Amino acid sequence: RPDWANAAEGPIKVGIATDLTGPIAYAGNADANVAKMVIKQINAAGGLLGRPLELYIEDTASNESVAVGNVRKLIQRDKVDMVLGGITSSMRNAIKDPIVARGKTLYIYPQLYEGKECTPNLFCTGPTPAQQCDEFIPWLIKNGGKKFALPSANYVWPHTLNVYARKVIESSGGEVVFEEYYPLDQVDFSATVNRIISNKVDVVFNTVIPPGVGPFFKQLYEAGFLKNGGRLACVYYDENTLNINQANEIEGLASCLDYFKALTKDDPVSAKIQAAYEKDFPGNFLFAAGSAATGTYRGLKLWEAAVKEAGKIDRDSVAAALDHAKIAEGPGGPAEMVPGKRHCKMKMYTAVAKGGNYEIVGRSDGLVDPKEC
Amino acid sequence: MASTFVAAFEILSFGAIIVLVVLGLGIIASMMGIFNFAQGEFVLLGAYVTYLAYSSGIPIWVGMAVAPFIVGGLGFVLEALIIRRFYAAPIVAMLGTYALGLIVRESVRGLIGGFYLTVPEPIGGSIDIGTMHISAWRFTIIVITLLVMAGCYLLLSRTSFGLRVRATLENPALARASGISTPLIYGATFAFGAALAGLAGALIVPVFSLFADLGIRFLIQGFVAVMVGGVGSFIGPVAGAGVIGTLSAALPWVMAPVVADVLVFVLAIVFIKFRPQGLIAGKGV
Amino acid sequence: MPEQTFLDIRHLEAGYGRSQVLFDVNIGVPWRGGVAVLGRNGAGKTTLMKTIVGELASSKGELFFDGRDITRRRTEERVRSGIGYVPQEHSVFARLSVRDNLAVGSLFNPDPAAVDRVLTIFPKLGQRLDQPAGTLSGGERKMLAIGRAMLGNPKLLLLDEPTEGVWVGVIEEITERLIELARQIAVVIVEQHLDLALRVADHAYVLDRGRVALQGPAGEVRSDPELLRYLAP
Amino acid sequence: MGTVKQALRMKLSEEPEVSMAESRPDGASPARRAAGLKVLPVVEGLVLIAALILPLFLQDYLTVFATRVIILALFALSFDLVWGYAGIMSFGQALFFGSAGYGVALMARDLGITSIFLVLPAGTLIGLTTSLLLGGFLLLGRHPSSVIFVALGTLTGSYAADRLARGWYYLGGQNGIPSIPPMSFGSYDITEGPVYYYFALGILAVVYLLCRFLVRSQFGLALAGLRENEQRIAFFGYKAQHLKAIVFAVGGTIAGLAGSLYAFHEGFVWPNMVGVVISTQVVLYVLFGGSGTLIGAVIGAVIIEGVSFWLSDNYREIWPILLGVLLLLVILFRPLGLISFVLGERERVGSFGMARKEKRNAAP
Amino acid sequence: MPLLEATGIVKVFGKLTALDGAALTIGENEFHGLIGPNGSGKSTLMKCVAGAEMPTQGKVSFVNRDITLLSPTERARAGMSLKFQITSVLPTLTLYDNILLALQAQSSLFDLVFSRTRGVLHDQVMMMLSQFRLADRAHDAAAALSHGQQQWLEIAMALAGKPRLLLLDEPTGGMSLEERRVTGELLQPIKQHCSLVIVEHDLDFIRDICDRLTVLDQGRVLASGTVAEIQANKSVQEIYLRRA
Ligand SMILES: Nc1ncnc2c1ncn2[C@@H]1O[C@H](COP(=O)(O)OP(=O)(O)OP(=O)(O)O)[C@@H](O)[C@H]1O
Ligand SMILES: Nc1ncnc2c1ncn2[C@@H]1O[C@H](COP(=O)(O)OP(=O)(O)OP(=O)(O)O)[C@@H](O)[C@H]1O
Ligand SMILES: [Mg+2]
Ligand SMILES: [Mg+2]
Repeated sequence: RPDWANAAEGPIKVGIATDLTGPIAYAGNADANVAKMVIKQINAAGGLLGRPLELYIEDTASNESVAVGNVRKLIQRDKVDMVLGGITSSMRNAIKDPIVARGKTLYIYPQLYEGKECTPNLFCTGPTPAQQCDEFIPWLIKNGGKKFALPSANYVWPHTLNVYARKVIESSGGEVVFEEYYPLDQVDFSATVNRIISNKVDVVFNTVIPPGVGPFFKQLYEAGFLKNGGRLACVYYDENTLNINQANEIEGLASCLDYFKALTKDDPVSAKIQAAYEKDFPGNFLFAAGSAATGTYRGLKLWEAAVKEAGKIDRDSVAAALDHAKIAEGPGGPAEMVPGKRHCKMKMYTAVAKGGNYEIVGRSDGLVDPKEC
Repeated sequence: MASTFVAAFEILSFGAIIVLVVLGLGIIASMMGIFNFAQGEFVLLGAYVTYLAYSSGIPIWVGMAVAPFIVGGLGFVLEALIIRRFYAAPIVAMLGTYALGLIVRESVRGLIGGFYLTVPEPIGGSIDIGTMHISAWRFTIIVITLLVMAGCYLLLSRTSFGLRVRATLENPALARASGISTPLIYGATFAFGAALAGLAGALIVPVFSLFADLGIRFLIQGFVAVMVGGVGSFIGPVAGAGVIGTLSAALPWVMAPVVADVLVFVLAIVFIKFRPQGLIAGKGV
Repeated sequence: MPEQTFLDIRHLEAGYGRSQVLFDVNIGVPWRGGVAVLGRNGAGKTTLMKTIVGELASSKGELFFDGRDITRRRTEERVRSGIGYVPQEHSVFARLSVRDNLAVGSLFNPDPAAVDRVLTIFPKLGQRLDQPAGTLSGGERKMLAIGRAMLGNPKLLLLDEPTEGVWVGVIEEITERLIELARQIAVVIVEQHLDLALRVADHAYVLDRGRVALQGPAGEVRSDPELLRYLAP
Repeated sequence: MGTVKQALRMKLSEEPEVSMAESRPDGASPARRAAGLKVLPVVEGLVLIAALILPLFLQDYLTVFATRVIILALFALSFDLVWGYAGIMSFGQALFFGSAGYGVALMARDLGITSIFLVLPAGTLIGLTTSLLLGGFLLLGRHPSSVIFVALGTLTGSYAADRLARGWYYLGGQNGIPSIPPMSFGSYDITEGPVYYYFALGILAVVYLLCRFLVRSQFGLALAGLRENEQRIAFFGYKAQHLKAIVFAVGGTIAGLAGSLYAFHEGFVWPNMVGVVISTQVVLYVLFGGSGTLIGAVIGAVIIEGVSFWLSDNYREIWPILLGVLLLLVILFRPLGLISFVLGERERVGSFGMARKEKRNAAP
Repeated sequence: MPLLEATGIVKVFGKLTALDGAALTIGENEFHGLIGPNGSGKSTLMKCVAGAEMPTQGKVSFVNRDITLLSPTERARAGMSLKFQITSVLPTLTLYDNILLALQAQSSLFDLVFSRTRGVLHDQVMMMLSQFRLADRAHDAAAALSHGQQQWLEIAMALAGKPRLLLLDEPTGGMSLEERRVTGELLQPIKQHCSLVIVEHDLDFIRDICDRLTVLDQGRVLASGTVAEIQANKSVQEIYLRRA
């Protein structure tokens, strides 16, 4: 510990609760890594309010009951000043009450999600449906075609996202051929693929998630969907998920996120962050937007800005400042909270998979509004 | 017409996959009386071995060929060290294999970092018949499944191995008193069941990609298939798997997939309730 | 001396868990001929048989079979070296068909005609070949158990109450077979039918609470006034 | 070599050929038997005392954690009754636990009812009804149902319920029902903490005593017979299937009670709560602790939860593996559960003539 | 009116007709022997009477009531009790509990839960056990009994429920001559309140205790009558001489 660790008030405590084990551990571990990196940087720059930051990481294990116990540990034992974490919506739902209501602590949720989370003291720093659809869908219609299919995993995110997507599709002159939901672990999609092929769908706007998505894309490919000029679209697909399939099976897949690694070529800030991450964590857990890594980065940085502005660490002051916090530099560009909305404006990018890598094909002009709350 | 053909093929191919996965499970359940909760992890290991071979540059089909042997060998060792102690208490056995499965699954998860990893098929692409495309690899799986089924059937019906196995399960003390070396038989059967799972894993990994929950995904389906088919014979579970597999692939063609998913299980349980001995009342092979 | 004793049981002690059942049992079985083991319920007869065949480990003493020490051999090795065993209970593979039960018996017998021979001894079994052995009647079961054990071509046959539940006519048949068999191999028989036992056996041992209480040539034991006392409950 | 194997088989076996006798048939010393018999009450007493004083030593969040464990122990008890005593393998016990949880969560969300006098009875009733329905289907009927069938049937029930909860929007789908308000007692809110802890402990103690009374009564003997050989006792004139259904329903009722306590304590319900994961977990608790002894269920829940908590804190990356190894070791070397470290076979299986006989001997 | 009347019982197992119109009539307080070669259908007939098997055809009535379709439980409650040919005691329970279990079978649920009959039954349990010379083993698991001892226990359990009709399938299997005699003595006193059907191969034993005999052969009744009548019967003598 540096000597200022002994300052009168002691360190400021940051809690991270994320999926270190379980089916989406790759994302959780990446997020934890990002947190370590950011906290290290802040401490290296002298900490916050003259106090060092101390990081407390707990596992949510993709198991809500484990998660709630561990979150309580953060709040009641470690008495953290803020909790960031949760990846799935159900996890957020499970832990938000112990954090915000029963625990009276600030909560930042970093993942792209379906929107509609308007709990006080809960801030979302990932993209919302509006951010992911408003520019992306017109692009798809232009670069794919008018007939959309919405095959989806049966849970809240796809349901809610699809409602929004459908609106945008229809208002942009497209047409939804079918919208269908599957059990989360369904791995055989022959019936779906058949419907897609026989209805001559142009764009598959996919919200099927792993483990189903791999076989689904493969079956689509084998049925000749891509060969006949179809386009795959999937708004959570990032670098971490790209190798679920062989490159040729998802050639041309389009995604819309707040960051792609391809940006490092022309954005020095992104390049710096990416390089710092890769230096510290050269392993398999990639710094990728769909895994909430960028949301985590942004969340911590915005919170840092808010604490600096508030000059205090109590929840209400920080929340008040976080309400309109801004950062000028982040992965993919600047970001700012929309006052009163507890959601975040950010730049959005459209990218297409080519030979196993993404190529940026479109960028938003300026920051995109989350349109929530 | 064309789409009917494609539908039939797709349904059949998923049925074949389920059969392949359930084969080992069924043999262990029928022959040894153990519902092996680690079976899914044997499937996973088969897939993992294949992936390792692929990622270290060895031809994939080599990986697929050695996977059953490696998994079978592991099964043999595990049987001798662990499973052997459980025969008298099948419920404790369920738990023991559950723990075993947990260890294997989480270890593999650690090794692959929780990712979904792709493995290409040795025979890729699709077979085109006119305007229809059917997956070459799925077709290969159907063929291999048929061959493996026939092989197992012959092994169990034409050699005394099957007889020894069944005698041992039925009454181990008497089997020993008839000169059968029961430990060896148990070990061999378990290893055989594990090897079949390993093979299944190796063959299906190109279809489903590699992830830690690959095997457990099929476990409950497998158990239900074994029950529907009837415990106690080789044919029973295979038939059960065929039915469950094709049913769960076919129902989504005609109804909402979410409903179909639950319906398969409910139908199965109601069926078993009124025909407890299963499709094929167990005797013989 | 080894000429005489084919199976030599020396100072044998055995039991279940902490409860000891057999105490210092010494029995010699000759190359040919029958030995009867008698005793009331719970005397330890079955325990003795189980220990000989190795289903139960002995806690003390030695077993010599065919001149070799088999005390530490596993059951299946003992069986393959020539011991046949008809248990008192659970003596057939209940879910296997009669045919398969016989097939298990002849696993180590290369002679394909052996099964037919058994079927001529017990024609009843021939009519039940495809029936699961567990559904056989009590008597049929015993026949199957005896048939199965004989198929292994044993040099020493252990029979634990082979005629329990068997019809009088068949008992007679079995007795004759056993007498004939005892001319060729060694037979150890536990039997409640005194007459039968002593017709088959030249020598008899009477167990009482796990100890050999009485022993001697069949005729002598038969006429021993103590015998009835040891057999009464 | 044979002896070791023999001994092992003996411990594991439920087969009739194998002996459970501990002493010489004729030389049994009553003193030792009597001494051996006192272990269980001692263990029970120790556990109770530990539970009573625990909150004095625990930090707040650990008290909250302990409360959760107590509720899970109550849930484990319900499964133990069904499996350990009646031999019904209910692999879907979470169905009753979770339905009750969802039920009370809906009451709180949609009707605003949180009064303890309404929600607990309601949850209990939901547990009773669902278990009666499922038990009726699985256990009654012309063919006596096999253990494996019941296991799969209940598993399927729970699996289907899980699927249903995930798919049904009214129930919150995958996300479940979050932010359930606290249970109220008049105008007082029972929030998590020492109060909830002692409240749950009180319920556990009462239910435990009721179960104890039940399994030690002559009814308990009937259950033991049921577990051993259902068909056989039917020939004595027992209505075996009815007995099974009754026990199953009692188990479901307790699970329902536990589920409603759990929902209010955690403040949310989610599909896993009716599903296979929790169903398996409760089986683990009971087998780990020692099925067929009530205290074993409690101990199993406490140890598994406690150890997972500790492991996940200290070996973050590999704790599931360690948990698996631990489970495996216990199952391998103590197939009858932890409780068998201190409990003899006879006492574990239980016997019903003993107490009275001793009384008689003591007072001639 | 006889206590039990089974008429025209047919039982078919697949291709085999195990019982082909067998009949059995038992009067009050009658000891009835059932004999016949192996596989002649004795056990099957007992099972049809007790409800362990459902007859393919035929009618069973007991105490003036048609019980053909009743479940074993209901038959037991009507006063029937069966000892199977293959012993099936409850292995991990103690002998005491085995007997108690049989004794309390007909108590109401309420009595069971509140253990209202425990005290009364204790003496009966101990009495049964000492009658069958098992008292000193009362607290051993039933699995620890030898085969013969298990037979004793089974008989005790069958007797425990105070049945009106007792069905014993080869109760003396594995017993020595002396032991059989004792069994016979133990059975004699129940004659006051109970009828007995007993399957046996030991003719001497049967002759000693039975009033009437029924001889089965290949699923049919070959002869039925008093012991003396049967002994004189030509066709019965024939099957005794016939090989299996
Ligand atoms: N599995 C067992 N565990 C403990 N004790 C046992 C076991 N089996 C038998 N015993 C006891 O060992 C003693 C001898 O039993 P064994 O079966 O050898 O008798 P047996 O002479 O064969 O009697 P029977 O004529 O009744 O068959 C008996 O007192 C019996 O209670
Ligand atoms: N479940 C069954 N399936 C097929 N055959 C059966 C079944 N049960 C009995 N049998 C056959 O029916 C016949 C009559 O059997 P049963 O048990 O009644 O004979 P038993 O007279 O009791 O003979 P034993 O004196 O040998 O006990 C036998 O040949 C038997 O093999
Ligand atoms: Mg014996
Ligand atoms: Mg019979």
